[in-house]
Amino acid sequence: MRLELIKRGNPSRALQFLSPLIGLALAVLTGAIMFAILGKDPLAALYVYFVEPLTELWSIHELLIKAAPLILMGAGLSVCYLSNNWNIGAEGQFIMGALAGSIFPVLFTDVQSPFVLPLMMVFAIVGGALWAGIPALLKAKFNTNEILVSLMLVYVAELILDYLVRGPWRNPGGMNFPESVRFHDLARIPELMPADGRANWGIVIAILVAIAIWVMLSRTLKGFEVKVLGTSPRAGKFAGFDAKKMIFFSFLLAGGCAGLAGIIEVAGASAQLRPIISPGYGFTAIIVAFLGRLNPLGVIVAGLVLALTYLGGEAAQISLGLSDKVARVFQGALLLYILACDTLIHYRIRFARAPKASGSAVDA
Amino acid sequence: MTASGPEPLLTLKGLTKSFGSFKANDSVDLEIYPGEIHALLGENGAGKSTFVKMLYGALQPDSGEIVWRGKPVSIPSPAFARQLGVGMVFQHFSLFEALTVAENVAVALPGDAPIRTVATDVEKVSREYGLPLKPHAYVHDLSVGERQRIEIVRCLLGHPDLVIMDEPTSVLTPQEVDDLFAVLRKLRDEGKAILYISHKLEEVRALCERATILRHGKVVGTCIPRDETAASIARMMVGADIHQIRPAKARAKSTEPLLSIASLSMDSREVFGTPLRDISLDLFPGEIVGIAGIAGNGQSELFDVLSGERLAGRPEQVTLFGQPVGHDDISSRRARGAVFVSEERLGHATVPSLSLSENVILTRYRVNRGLKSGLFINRGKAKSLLESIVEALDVRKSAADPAAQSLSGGNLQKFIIGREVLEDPKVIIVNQPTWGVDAGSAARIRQTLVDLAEGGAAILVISQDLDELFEFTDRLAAIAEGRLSDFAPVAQTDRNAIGLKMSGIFEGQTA
Amino acid sequence: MLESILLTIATAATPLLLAAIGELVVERSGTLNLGVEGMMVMGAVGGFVGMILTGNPFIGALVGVLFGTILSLLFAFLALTLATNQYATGLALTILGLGLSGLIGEPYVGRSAVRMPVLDIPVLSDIPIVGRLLFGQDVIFYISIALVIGVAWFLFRTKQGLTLRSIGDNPQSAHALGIKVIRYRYLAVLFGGACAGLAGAHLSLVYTPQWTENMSAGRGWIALALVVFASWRPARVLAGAYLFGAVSIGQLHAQALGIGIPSQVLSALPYLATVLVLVLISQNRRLTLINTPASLGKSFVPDR
Amino acid sequence: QDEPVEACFVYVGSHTDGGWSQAHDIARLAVEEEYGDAVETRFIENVAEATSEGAIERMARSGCDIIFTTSFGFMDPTIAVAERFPDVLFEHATGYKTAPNVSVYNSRFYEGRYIQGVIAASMSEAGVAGYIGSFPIPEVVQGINAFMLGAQSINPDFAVKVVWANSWYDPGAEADAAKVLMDQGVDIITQHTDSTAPMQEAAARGIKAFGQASDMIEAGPETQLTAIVDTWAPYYIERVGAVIDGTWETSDSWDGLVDGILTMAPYTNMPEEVAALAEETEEAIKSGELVVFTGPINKQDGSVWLAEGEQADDGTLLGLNFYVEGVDDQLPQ
Ligand SMILES: Nc1ncnc2c1ncn2[C@@H]1O[C@H](COP(=O)(O)OP(=O)(O)OP(=O)(O)O)[C@@H](O)[C@H]1O
Ligand SMILES: Nc1ncnc2c1ncn2[C@@H]1O[C@H](COP(=O)(O)OP(=O)(O)OP(=O)(O)O)[C@@H](O)[C@H]1O
Ligand SMILES: [Mg+2]
Ligand SMILES: [Mg+2]
Repeated sequence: MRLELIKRGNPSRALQFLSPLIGLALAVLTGAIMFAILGKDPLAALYVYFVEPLTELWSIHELLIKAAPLILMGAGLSVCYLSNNWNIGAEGQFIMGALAGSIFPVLFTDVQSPFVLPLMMVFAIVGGALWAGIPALLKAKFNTNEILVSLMLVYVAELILDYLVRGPWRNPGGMNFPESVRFHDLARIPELMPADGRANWGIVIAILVAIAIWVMLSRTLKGFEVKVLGTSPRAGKFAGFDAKKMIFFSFLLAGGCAGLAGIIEVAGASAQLRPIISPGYGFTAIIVAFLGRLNPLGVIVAGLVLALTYLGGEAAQISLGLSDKVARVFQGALLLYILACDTLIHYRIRFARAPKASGSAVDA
Repeated sequence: MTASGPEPLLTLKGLTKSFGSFKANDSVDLEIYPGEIHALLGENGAGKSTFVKMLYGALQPDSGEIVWRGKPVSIPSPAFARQLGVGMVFQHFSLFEALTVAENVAVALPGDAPIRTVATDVEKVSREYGLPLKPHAYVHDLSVGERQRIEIVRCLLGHPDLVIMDEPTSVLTPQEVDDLFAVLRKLRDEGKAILYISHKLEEVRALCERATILRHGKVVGTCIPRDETAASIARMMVGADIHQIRPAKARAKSTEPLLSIASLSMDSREVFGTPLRDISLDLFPGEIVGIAGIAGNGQSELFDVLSGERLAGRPEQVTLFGQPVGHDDISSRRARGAVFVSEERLGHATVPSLSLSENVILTRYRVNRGLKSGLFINRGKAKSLLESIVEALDVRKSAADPAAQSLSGGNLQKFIIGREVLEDPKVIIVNQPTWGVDAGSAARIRQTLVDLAEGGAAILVISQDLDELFEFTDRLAAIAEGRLSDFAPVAQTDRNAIGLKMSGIFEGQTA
Repeated sequence: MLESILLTIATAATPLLLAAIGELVVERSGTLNLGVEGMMVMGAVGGFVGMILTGNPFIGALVGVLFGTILSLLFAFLALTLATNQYATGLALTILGLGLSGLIGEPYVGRSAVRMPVLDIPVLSDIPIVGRLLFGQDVIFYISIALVIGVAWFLFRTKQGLTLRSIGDNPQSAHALGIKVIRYRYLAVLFGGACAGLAGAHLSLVYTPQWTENMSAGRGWIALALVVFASWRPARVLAGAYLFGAVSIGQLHAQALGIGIPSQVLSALPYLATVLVLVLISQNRRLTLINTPASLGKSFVPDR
Repeated sequence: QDEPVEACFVYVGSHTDGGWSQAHDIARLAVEEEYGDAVETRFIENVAEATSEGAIERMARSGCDIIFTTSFGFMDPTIAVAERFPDVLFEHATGYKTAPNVSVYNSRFYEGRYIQGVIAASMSEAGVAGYIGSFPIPEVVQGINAFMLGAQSINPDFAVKVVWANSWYDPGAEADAAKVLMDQGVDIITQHTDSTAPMQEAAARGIKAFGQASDMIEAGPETQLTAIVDTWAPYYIERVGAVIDGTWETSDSWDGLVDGILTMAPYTNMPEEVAALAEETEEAIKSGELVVFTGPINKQDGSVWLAEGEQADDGTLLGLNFYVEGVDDQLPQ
């Protein structure tokens, strides 16, 4: 017996919607098994993981805070992956965006005006985009592997951040501890409903950006170009689309989104720069992009789901003493299931017996 | 037929193979005797390749029986087929570009003889059969003819009793075909059986003792080719008479070319491609100009530079309607009124996974005003354009707006032609217009082109199919190793002359 | 001193070399497994846990190999049998491996292990400078060198190696000739997993005999870069791994000399060097095009 | 009180990391031991500093009476959450911001470093020690300076080479750093990072080393000279006790050897007279006879920092960002 794939003439529409749901269901099932192995009641653990964080308003605010960067970066990365540009360095672009955006509140503390925040955002977008522009430039000009370059630049960005907050950007009044000054109020993203929780306008920006990218992908010629160049670069060239420009377009867009996410994170929830500003959002965003089927509307939902796994991880630690690693195993398993389920969209699966030889070969 | 005495080498009974719901072979029966060259004929998609792949173990039959030397066998893999004594030369070469000739052969041989031994064997066999090969050359540096020799030598080194050849001559010059036939006759005289697939009926008549004809996966007849005419065989294949192209009436004449290139030389963009050398060409309104050539002699490079997928060194090297366009990209050349039909249908002319209406947008967004408003695309308009294309060229499809990859080859080509000619182009560049397309659709496509020429369009047809070129072009040249021969009016040349030029011998040429 | 510097570099280079030589075979088959980091870290935890449970570092190393192989089997099933996108599958494998290893290793954090003993060949290991480098190291070091030679021999001197290269070049042709493309690719992927697992075991049994979360620390990615750097040739992987080891140890020497360059700048050097080398290598297009397995990263579904 | 007091702990690393977080967890267990049913403890580990505010808030909401946030990076999040939960008490380790319901506590690790310096200079033949730093923050700079001063009290020409691992806990990087230092000729290793890797490397080459955060004698039975052992238990027991009694008040404590918040592991693997010298030094520090940062001390560039008899104030020490004379390294400014 073995598995055989049989290509479908037309991709299955139903499965296009079902596949992420099946993947999610399988991952939850795996989670339950894992809880049982770890000696916890699976149902109780699933409740703590996936329901409890949603039962309180403040916790939903926390969910939105975590979802915002995931959605922003996931939507940007979708454009990269759709166009077959493998940017896995969103984490670095997030950091560089946060750094560029923090120039004003950190270095020019006395510039206090309502224009600071928009300026910070513009700087962050540019900072993230420029950082993403490096792998794009090297890929376009020298055909250098963008996966490796974008990843190496994550480490470099982390070190730049580390250097700045321990050195030149250290808070002068902070006893030489590694953190910047706290951002003044005009340099912070306002909270949505301060009475209920900490969520800020970042989530709104994230959703609007995701919708804008969705419109771009599904309605405009540019979006069409993204899809064409991603699936069939030769056909794209035949259509008059420029694959090199697309490398830049997708990388800069994703980098800009990541940069924006970076400044939303530091000017929102944390209000200052620290040596580490992201718990790996840039990598989780890769899962978000795929879970959302590289569709920005799907990414919004996927971002919320992945944010939930972070919160569930915290809740499960506090109330069940479950290890925080469980959340990461769950995330990895989820992505693998999603990919496996995607196969069903394009192929039917058949179990077949391997053919056997009969008749003698050496006969002549 | 053959001598009554000998046992058949191979008997096939009721061989059936489906792909999904589509029956590619439907209960096919066939007998092959030692020492005969047996032709397997049929339209494109009739199921010939599917059939022989089952004999070679590359595909598994759904039902039916294979009897080899009187014993029923099942052939699970090509390795087993080779042990049995079945060798095959593939229609689409199964070679490895990054490996040497000897390595390409060694990989298919049983056991693990050292490369040096294999290289000696290759040299020996290639000398024996007059198929010269350098064992240590890399395949990517070789011409198509040389590549085929590798396939043949590889097949022969397995000492097969049955040699299957799937369309071996479609890529060879007439001279190379003669050499191949000598080899095949020699093999036959050694007592080997040959199952020979070809669309070139004159060749079949010259070479084969018997023929079996497939249509829609079924055997529809057998014949002795020498006793038939090409037309009568064709009728058996198609099941009807092929409709003749209505020749063009009086065409517009003009002295101003719509498209021209002037002494253009250019390196290939591909590492293993062919550089173009000193190519000049003028295309006048109302005429159909043909360029013959074996694949890989610079056709795709020429197409690219004409279409603007590759830009020329200087703008004036390519002119369109009198304007220098050498530095204009493909979409601005389209906007000026030229269209391009590339050889590769899936993945070049269309995006396989996108719907047909999206594939309309692919090449028309700059030309058809309705398809685009501002940044946005108009999918409704694309769908209505699709409908008119479907109607104009009788494109058959499974759904209202299916993915391009789900169409059959011929229907996809009709869609592509329909898409390009929708807005009455004035310059048309076509590469392999009817490659792999059945006779009926091919006739329809050629007719469409003839009608456009009549309306004053200038048409350039690049093709490997000499029959096609002689059927409907006005002037003809050949391309060989990136050089273009002089053009000759079709009436004043013949296959032999063009064949010579295809092999790079431009005798008496002035350029 | 020169001798011990060379030894330090050799220790830093060995896990990179192992993971890279395994991935080289995988990529030669036309498969791109970006999950090296995940397999490596699983190998590290497997090696350590195996050692703690049995008290024997050699059994530990075998467990590490097993862990890496199991994870690569998961990749093979998805990317080869189910023809999933190889890029995304490899990334998922890395994420899963990092999480799973953390979970498995949790009870073992901070415990010290028995370091794998060195094989001290008497007399020879006393040769100045290169003596201990060549004749006084742990078993895994010798395995890594043997693997480079073995892989080079396999790829360019054996029929199976030729077959593997042909698959990487053109799986369609290989399939038409009756080569079991998927089976070969499975074996290549499993070999890559085993090598990555052994590389991980080296980290937790030789490099620093203990277990910490994420202890592969990006080495899996460096290994992937080394394969590109080596343009898919085994001997160049060896050179690349030792070069990289030299850069990463060299930056620490620069720090210890107190030259006053911020440590972050020095720490970034290995990554910047990687980018630079990738650029220089990819500039030579003919070289890369000829050596790059043409089907790298593309899914292959045989028709039957 | 009927309800047990809930004492909660937020760790930046794993509770079994063998270093910083584990030292806190050992103290947590000591609290449980001490008060039995009167307390209940819970912890959350591997909390990223970047997103710690949510985790701390979740703790605060889950019914904790007192929360120990045990990493410097939790400082501002702790303050922010404390503002929203005035009824919950917070204890933040190594920071400097307090509030009515937030105390800070820290340990004068540098006192132990001084003793290490004394031992190192007495033991080293090369006259050079290797120092593996985590990050150039004041706490680590204090340690390097104290080590230097201790060494200079024995051998005025003693030298220290510093390599930064850029991590608190990265065995690979720490091991590499140790090897490189030994390759450059140091014959004593000390570390301000938390893994046992440097100890293992020193053991492998047969030189001596100092442990950090906990007693690392297991990793180097013939290698460890002594270790600075973080001993949070007395402080935690006292503070939780205060919550039980209802006497908790905000405080800002920076305790030293004398308070038992750090202890020295047994002085092993050294000649008796060196051990005796170390004991003597320890006693002198405890008795207040010896204050580590007492002049005359020059800065690295030779300029005077503390004049004869002058003592550094805690404010300067908490923000220390320069070396004393003799350290062979440059601090990023
Ligand atoms: N793997 C496959 N899956 C689905 N359909 C297939 C597959 N292979 C072949 N077919 C279909 O089976 C039919 C027979 O194909 P086959 O290649 O045998 O035709 P052929 O007679 O060799 O045609 P040609 O003259 O063009 O070579 C075609 O319609 C083809 O599209
Ligand atoms: N690889 C494939 N996978 C699935 N279906 C296929 C494949 N190839 C062909 N088909 C299906 O088989 C049918 C026949 O296709 P094919 O291209 O062989 O037609 P054909 O008989 O050659 O017709 P035409 O002469 O127009 O090329 C098509 O409807 C197509 O949907
Ligand atoms: Mg067809
Ligand atoms: Mg065929």
